[in-house]
Amino acid sequence: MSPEEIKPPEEIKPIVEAALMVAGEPLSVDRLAALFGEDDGIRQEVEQTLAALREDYAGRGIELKEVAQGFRFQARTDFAPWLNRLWEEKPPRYSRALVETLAIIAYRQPVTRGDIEDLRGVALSTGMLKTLLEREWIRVVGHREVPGRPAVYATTPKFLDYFNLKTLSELPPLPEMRPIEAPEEVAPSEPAAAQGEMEICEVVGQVAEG
Amino acid sequence: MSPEEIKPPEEIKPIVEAALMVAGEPLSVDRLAALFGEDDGIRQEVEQTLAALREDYAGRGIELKEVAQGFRFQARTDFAPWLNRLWEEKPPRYSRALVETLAIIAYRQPVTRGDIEDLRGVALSTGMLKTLLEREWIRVVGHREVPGRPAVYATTPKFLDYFNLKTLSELPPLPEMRPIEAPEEVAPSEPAAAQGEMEICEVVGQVAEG
Amino acid sequence: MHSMTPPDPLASHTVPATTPDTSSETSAPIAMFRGRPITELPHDLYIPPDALEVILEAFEGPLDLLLYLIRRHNLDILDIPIAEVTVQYMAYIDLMQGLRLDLAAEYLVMAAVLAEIKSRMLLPRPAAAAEPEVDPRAELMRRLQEYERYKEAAAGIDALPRLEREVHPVVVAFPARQVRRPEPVVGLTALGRVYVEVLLAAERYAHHHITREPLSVRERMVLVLGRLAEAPYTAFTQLFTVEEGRRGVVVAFLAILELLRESLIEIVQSEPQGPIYVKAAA
Repeated sequence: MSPEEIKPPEEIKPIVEAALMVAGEPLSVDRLAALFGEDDGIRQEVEQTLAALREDYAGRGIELKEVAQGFRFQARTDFAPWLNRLWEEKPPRYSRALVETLAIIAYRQPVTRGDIEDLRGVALSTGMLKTLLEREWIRVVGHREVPGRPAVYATTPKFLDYFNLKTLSELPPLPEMRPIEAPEEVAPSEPAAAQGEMEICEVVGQVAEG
Repeated sequence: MSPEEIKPPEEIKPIVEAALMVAGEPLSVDRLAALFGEDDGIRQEVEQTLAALREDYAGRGIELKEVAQGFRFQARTDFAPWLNRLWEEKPPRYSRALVETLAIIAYRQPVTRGDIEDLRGVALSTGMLKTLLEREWIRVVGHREVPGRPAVYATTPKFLDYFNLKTLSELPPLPEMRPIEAPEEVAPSEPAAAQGEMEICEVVGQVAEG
Repeated sequence: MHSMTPPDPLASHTVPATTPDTSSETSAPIAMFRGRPITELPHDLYIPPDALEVILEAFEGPLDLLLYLIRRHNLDILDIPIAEVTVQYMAYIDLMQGLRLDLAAEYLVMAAVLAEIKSRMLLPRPAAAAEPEVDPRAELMRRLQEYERYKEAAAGIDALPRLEREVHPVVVAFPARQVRRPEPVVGLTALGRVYVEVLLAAERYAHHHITREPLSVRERMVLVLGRLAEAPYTAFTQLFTVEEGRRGVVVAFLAILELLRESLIEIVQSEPQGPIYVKAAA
């Protein structure tokens, strides 16, 4: 059976219908007519067929629409809430390296890229900070006055919101590692506080002089 | 309007119809049911709806077809001569070696590369299995416990979808093997042999000259 | 290809071909080359060498070539005249080698197999042994038959309606489609756990002590930097909030010192005893 053989209108309708359904793009009357050869009358037949198809699909799940490039079938927009579920994805997971980077920024902010790399012992891949910046969980809060003037990162209020925190001090307390230095015992005992204050005054003096 | 609100069967039909048409891949009953929430009865409703849709489209340009991964609407295959005019590109052709390899995997699965090579009497070219794996027509389903632990291959649901099949049992039956009878007396028809030899010698002569 | 017509190695690619007609080997073209029909390989018709190459390359291996020879001469696959087939097979091998085709080693292995079968069949059978001897051709015939089954099965698969050729799935537009790509999730407890693990690893491998300032100091450091971003030149005293009490002031002061130590801020005093200003490191 060669494509040239059939012409009668009662035959082109299912083919026009199928063509509109499988083309993946809008089809003009000319392109539809071209499926059936060079006959002059075919354009008019195609137009009649399009009108008939539009009626056939009234009240169904899809409708025939004319857009700039021609005709296409499209799903009714009021079905969007259901149809969008077809493409719902499971949320992906961040890499271990990214979570580590975020944890370091959260607990040690403000930090530079170099600080993070020193701590993790490996270079940060380029996209890592970018991902966190795009998510608006971290931001650049300044630059350190050392050669290269590296950017200094800190977390954002949006980060706090995501984790449902009011302040950074609500971050989970770190389990005690083994004590590193003796002065960990800065308990809220008054003498100690007084001592701290003393020290600070001294430092202020130094700063003022410097 | 939340997706959970509607349930009655007269409502899910246009949505199921639209979903099948926009998904771009076959949809299982489970995936269709998931569009409407977790209700237990919904699977049955979806199945009834699919049957109704199949009837609705009888005699139209497209039909509802069940393949391995679920249901899809597709143009009637007898319209292919016209529909192929929509695209300038010719459909891809696959080499005989590739189709033979695919056939051996389909009918004898699970098989190793060695099994295929034994059967065809020739080594598989390196890219062959890779091409089939990349098309996701075959996959590695295990390893045979022999030296070298060769990979064992089987076909995928995607292979069935591509060839418009629901299950492997819909493949054309494998031709029967005629039993090899007891050895008969060898009666070489001398003239035929002589003739064959002559013919080929002639061709060789021509090629050498040409 | 399901019928009993001889399978044609050219049928499914490279050269449009019709099945060679084994009954009358004269007129049926087996291939078209540059618009000219090519009839049977042998005989007297001149075959352009490159066309011959295409034909020879069309064989999928020694079994395929043997099957072709058997079918072309209407021979019984279960009773192969080995002598005859071997001669023809060798002629094709010579042809392929003459054309310097990339001849798979399997072709030569098959030649040796054929020669061996031939010699075994020529040996006189021991009259004493009454029990029927195994046909030396049995294994080859089994392999040929087996291969032919799958060759036909492949043709069957090739003939199935398939996507991209006869089967066109419906894809209608869905203008209201929204791509909702959920962001990756991170758990709060994971954050602390991961940080401690990083610290432990750093201690173990880097041999340098990680001091842990109270979080409130670090948080204040960020606050100060934020203030300086808004007002780049801020009076030192404005960085303290008396309402926070003594502890708050201490935290603020420690934060400023730490910022200074980390070269994040500069402290400026233009004249002795004059007001002290803090600015972000330029």
